[in-house]
Amino acid sequence: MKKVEAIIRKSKFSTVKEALHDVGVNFFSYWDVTGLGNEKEGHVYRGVAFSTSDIQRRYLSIVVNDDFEAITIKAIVESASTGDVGDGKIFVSNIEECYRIRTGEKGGDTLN
Amino acid sequence: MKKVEAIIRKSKFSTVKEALHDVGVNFFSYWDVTGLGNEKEGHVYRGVAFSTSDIQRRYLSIVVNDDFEAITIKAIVESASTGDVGDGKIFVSNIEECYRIRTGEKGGDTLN
Amino acid sequence: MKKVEAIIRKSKFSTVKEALHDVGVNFFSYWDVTGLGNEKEGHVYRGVAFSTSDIQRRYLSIVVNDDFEAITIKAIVESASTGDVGDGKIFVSNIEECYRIRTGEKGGDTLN
Amino acid sequence: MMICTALVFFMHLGFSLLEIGLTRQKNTLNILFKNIFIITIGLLLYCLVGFNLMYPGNFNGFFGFAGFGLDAIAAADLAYNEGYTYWTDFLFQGMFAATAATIVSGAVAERIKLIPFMIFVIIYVGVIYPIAGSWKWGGGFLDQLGFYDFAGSTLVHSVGGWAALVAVWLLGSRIGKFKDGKPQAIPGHNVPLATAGVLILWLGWFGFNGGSVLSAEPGATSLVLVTTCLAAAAGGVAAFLVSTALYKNFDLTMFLNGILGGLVGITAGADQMGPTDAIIIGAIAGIIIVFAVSLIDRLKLDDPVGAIAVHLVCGIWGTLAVGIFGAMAGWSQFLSQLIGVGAYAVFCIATSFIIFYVLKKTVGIRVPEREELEGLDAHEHGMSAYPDFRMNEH
Amino acid sequence: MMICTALVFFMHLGFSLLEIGLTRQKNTLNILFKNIFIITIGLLLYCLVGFNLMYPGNFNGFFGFAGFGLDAIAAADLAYNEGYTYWTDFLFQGMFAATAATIVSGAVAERIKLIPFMIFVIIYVGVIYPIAGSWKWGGGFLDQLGFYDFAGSTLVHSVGGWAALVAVWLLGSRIGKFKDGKPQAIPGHNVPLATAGVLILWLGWFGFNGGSVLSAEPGATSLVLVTTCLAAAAGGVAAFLVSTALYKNFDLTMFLNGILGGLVGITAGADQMGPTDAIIIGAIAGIIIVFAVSLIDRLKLDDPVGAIAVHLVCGIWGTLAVGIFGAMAGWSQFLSQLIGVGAYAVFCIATSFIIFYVLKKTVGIRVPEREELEGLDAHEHGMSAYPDFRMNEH
Amino acid sequence: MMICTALVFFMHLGFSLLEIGLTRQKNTLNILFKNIFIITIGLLLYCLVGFNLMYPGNFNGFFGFAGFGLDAIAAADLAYNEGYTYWTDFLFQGMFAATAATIVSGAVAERIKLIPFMIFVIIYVGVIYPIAGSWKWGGGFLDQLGFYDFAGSTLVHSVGGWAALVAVWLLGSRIGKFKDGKPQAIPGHNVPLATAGVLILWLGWFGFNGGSVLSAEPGATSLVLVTTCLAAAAGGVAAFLVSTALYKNFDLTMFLNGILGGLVGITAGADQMGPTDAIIIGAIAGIIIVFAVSLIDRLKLDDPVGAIAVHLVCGIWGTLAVGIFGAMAGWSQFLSQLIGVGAYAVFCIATSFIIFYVLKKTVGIRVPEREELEGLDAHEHGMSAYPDFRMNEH
Ligand SMILES: Nc1ncnc2c1ncn2[C@@H]1O[C@H](COP(=O)(O)OP(=O)(O)O)[C@@H](O)[C@H]1O
Ligand SMILES: Nc1ncnc2c1ncn2[C@@H]1O[C@H](COP(=O)(O)OP(=O)(O)O)[C@@H](O)[C@H]1O
Ligand SMILES: Nc1ncnc2c1ncn2[C@@H]1O[C@H](COP(=O)(O)OP(=O)(O)O)[C@@H](O)[C@H]1O
Repeated sequence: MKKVEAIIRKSKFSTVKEALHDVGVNFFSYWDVTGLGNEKEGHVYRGVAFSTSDIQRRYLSIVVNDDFEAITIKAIVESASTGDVGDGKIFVSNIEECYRIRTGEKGGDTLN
Repeated sequence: MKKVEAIIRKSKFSTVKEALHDVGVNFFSYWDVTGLGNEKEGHVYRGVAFSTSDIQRRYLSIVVNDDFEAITIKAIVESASTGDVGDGKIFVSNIEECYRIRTGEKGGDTLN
Repeated sequence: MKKVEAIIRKSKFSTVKEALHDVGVNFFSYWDVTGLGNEKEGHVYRGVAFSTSDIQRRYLSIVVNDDFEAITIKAIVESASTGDVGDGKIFVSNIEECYRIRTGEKGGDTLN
Repeated sequence: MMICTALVFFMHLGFSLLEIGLTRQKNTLNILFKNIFIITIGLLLYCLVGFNLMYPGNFNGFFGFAGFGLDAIAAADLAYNEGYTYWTDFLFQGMFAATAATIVSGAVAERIKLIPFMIFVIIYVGVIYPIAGSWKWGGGFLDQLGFYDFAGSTLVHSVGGWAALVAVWLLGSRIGKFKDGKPQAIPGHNVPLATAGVLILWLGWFGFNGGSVLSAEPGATSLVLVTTCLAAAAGGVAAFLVSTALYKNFDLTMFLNGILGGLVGITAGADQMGPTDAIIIGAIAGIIIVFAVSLIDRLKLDDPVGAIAVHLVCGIWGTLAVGIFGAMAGWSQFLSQLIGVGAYAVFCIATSFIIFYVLKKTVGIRVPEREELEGLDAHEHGMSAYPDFRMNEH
Repeated sequence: MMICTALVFFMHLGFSLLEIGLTRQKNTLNILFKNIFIITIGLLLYCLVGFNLMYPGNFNGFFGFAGFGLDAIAAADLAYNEGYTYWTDFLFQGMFAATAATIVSGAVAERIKLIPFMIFVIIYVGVIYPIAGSWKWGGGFLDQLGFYDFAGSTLVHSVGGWAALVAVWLLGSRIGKFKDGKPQAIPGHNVPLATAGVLILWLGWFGFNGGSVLSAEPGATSLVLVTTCLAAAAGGVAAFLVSTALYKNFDLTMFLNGILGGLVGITAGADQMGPTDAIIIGAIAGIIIVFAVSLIDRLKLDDPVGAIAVHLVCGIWGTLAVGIFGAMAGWSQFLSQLIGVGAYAVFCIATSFIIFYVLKKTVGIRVPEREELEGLDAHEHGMSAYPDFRMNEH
Repeated sequence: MMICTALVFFMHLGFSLLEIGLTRQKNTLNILFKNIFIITIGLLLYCLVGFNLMYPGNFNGFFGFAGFGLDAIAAADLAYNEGYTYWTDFLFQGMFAATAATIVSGAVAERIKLIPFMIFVIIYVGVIYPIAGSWKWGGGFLDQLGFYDFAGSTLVHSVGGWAALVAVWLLGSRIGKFKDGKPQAIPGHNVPLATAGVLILWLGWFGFNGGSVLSAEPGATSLVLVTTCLAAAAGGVAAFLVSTALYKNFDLTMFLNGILGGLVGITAGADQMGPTDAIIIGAIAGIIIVFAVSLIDRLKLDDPVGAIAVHLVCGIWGTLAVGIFGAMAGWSQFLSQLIGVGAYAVFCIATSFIIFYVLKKTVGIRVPEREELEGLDAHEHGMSAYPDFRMNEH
């Protein structure tokens, strides 16, 4: 099994969610993080101009069976990309085992 | 070392915490995430009925030495399960190295 | 590629950020977590004294190329340490692949 | 009177809290900015032109003006000698004036462009509202016709409500509000503040209705306060019972809207009703609210805070109720009320349509999609309302 | 008087903010819903039966009723000619009535079932409170006995406080409040709102005590305001000093409770005290609060907002203080006060015990465990008070 | 008057919300604690010594005292027979007194030690403010000189503002406010509460300026309310226009500060101005605010809530404006105003410097670095203002 972690723009979340749904990936967890990257945002507050690269992003953690890896990545890249700097990243790592808490069973079948 | 990541119901957190404590796992980090899964929640807001599968969950990240892996998983499964859909998942992955920031030392002894 | 995950004190964040910047690590994501560890905090609320080991921490997730691993860890350990219990931990794990969403390209070059 | 003015002023805080409470966190600053703009510019405009448009003295009954621009102020400067009523009156009415625009602000929240909205406010508060007001309170043709509106169910609430309806229709719904033609829930981000807003509004109504007695005669004023409070209570309880029966859950926002509906409903006839009448009027307003909110959804109109249901629908109900209940009840009065409602409908729909349509075709009235998704606060204000809090955005 | 009524009305916002501020985020909507229900139904009930139960005219001193149900209103309709006092009086008293139930609402927060609580409110506000009130303010037997309670230390605050005590005891403590017999801290989720609530309550007390002079005589009224404010200030400072000395930290919630304790304490004798007396009474109330809060914890009673300490304990203290300080001080007065306190204790404990006990044995008064853990908002209301915010639940 | 007192009291809520709204979440409890302390101790001190220092009766014009400590109260006890004005007056003035300290509280927020700040408050509110006040309102030398300050542009706002300036300077800036000499933005954590605070303050100004007429004469009072509201509106709009023009974004906090600037600016001459004057004075105050905020940043002074710009700079402007606009305008009056401003500057700077300097050298006035970084709430109060919310700390 693989863990696909994607860091995306918050405004792209519902598009990505639908794209994942369309390819059959309905199970994942997400939360909000702050990201440092190439993108900068300029602001003015009470006359002080400042630019920050600490931008709010959404972090998706999706554990999939190996044969879903490519499909999932493709769906995210296509739906989350705007072409502007700051679209985010995807990281893939290995998951050794997984369990469904409700039943206690383990293995790839528990992923949905 | 292994990283045991558990996604559980928020209402089960204190039970799980105690169960982990009982088996000697006192060191971990947790945060709240939103999970998409089989469980659905129905709501009505201003006359509009809607059902959502975006449910708040608690995410536990526990790094343990290899011999603690099974114990930890067993404690979580037993304490976090209600038998209803939505009890959550556990994912196990490999950790290559770990450090204690305070001292800079590394290795499995730094896990507590 | 490696994923370096560091759990640090919130009050040390800006120091760590600068230290990482100085060694050329400008790309990462962070969020806040609650940590259970050796450190305890004592409080009094409406006459009830209590001590909690649930302390707010900042979680940094930094994916770096292999040759940056040691540099990154060194920078964090040096900048995040106060010498008191509760300075936090660093965990290192393996990342198999990474993608830049904007362009769809993959590999270690996408990390910045 | 002066205290009533202060209370009416305080209603702006009530509106602001209600509106931000029932919308999403990412547009909070924008809504507050609009409302603060309305209060301040509203007062200045009312000083500059509004007051003399609304109370023109002798006029043809449709449109009159006692002097323009700064000259009006100069004129006023003389008139100030007439005594305190002039001053207090101006301020009290000036606080009312802005209210009509605030109603619109809530309905168009989360997607309207700031500058076009400001232009609308300037025209509507500066010109349209005072002209509309002069028809009745300025002694215009509707006043002569026998139309009655004690404290503004029509003159304030419907005038705002019609413009809100037109604006919502021209503007379109928020992204995500309708999916495959079915309305979706977009919950408000801070219900405690919305609740505080409603209680502050109720408090303000003590001044709004109490002050509209335009005398400190304690008998009349205290009767008005009693009818006002009973109608509010009845409206809330009715809305709570109906919405709980229909939807099988205890929806606090409906309860709150019911209270407001009761308040708006009693406003036209607060001094003409006994307590029993007030309770009936309020309760019917509360029931209307629940159905109106879901009707508006079904019409694919997107009104995040329920402004149209509360201010327009209950405003009409309250105006008509003057012909049905209380001291003035009677067929001919009902007809006068109907004519009044109709006259305001035509005038307000027409003028607000022209304003918004011209704005839409020229500068555009809707923010770009990305701005709407990421929030107006980030784009138009470059700030967040709650920068220290971690959000769950949707 | 009318302004005072408005201020007393505004106290409901103060109570609501205080109660949600000192409890957890997951039960916020539920608390607000209860309080909005109390205000609206309280007014309607008081109109329907309460007012005629409380001021029955000639009666035996224990229980009297000037007419039932809608007949009472019809009767009232006639009486309305008597002049403004009738109206204002009704509204002012009606606003008081609901307060007693709000006190209970805070103490039972985070675990009581909504519908049984509503039933309790209807009975307590509709029947029990007015009967209790008639004993003194309606000219009943305690009034003839010489018992004195200026603005309700006993008649409002203790009446609510006793019911709160009974309810808390029958209901049991929140899950997690006591661990191995030791009290645990469950911090409130929004201290700024709680602070705003206390300042709004203090403001409301200007109306509560000021209006209870029942005349606009400026000398007496202004004295009452001075004693009220000084007692509040002294209560706050005393509670702050004592709690800082005991617990070695600056606990804002104790400071706030101390202010409320001072206010409740002075309420019974606000018009009988000089400034020095007021400061002493307030300061003692502040000290009492700190010990009462920890005593209640030690008795394994779980009162999330400190309602029992503030309203019951300080209410009793304030009532007795009328016999110790100020113009009426004296042994016989102290005895009258003691009898009054006792009479209300017996009556309120008995009636509220019967109501809650019957509810407990029939429909049940406590929510299921899972509902309590996940929050009443999610289960009874299907919503969250702050859906855009990411939470740290416990 | 009594209502005005209630409104002035309510300003403390406005200040508290504004101050916490514009600072970071981690210091919220600390700010609230300070402000609650100021209100309560301020009242007690004013009762104990302040009132008799400020209105000493016959005195040399610089310093007089009608009796010390508890004796003063005993004296007062007698004087209370003089009639209601004594009481109301005391309370109204007592509410003012605390305001001066609240201004300082905002400016020093997020880094001052609690106990030294409390000591400062006791001395400043208890002794310095009343002495300063006696110079004008107590009939002292500045009053005889013809200096005019209607409701405290100088006597309240500048007195607080000078102390804020001195405190900010001695205290140094918050960690992270200046980086390589350039000011950084540290956004406030709850702009909705800050907005509510400003509207509550505006409401309070109805009482502050309205009550300062010190008579219920409706003509004068209503004129004062009109000038007050117009100045506020003009100040807000001016600040909004200027800041939008300069910084190309719609900064709500500048809009809010502009409103406050307008209010402070009109305070000195609210009863001397016509509406046109009021609008001009307010607008200039609004413009000043924008530049003052950025000037203070450039001077490396760190004033998180803009207290110095609002209260000191606009306070001076308002005082001088009495000599430029309105009924008293004239060169000699302008000179008197200038002398008044100067006298207060010298006295307040000197006294607050001495207090803060002594505190700095003895107990220290600044919290340790780690406490500042982790928040004063966690360290001094052992609590969090919003424990259920997940934070984004910076
Ligand atoms: N090496 C990394 N480790 C962890 N997160 C990263 C890393 N690089 C980028 N990110 C996340 O991805 C987001 C987008 O990256 P950015 O460099 O701005 O865009 P782009 O990939 O389009 O150049 C960042 O805000 C950060 O959250
Ligand atoms: N493949 C996955 N990757 C990441 N998180 C998952 C995955 N599957 C489930 N989850 C998390 O587990 C939670 C519970 O899953 P759900 O399918 O509702 O329950 P059950 O396991 O009882 O069928 C989800 O809300 C989600 O947060
Ligand atoms: N085994 C673990 N798994 C995950 N997080 C951990 C683990 N051990 C410690 N942590 C995190 O590190 C933080 C600091 O650890 P603590 O034991 O208090 O300090 P120290 O490392 O100085 O002894 C904890 O609050 C927790 O967030």
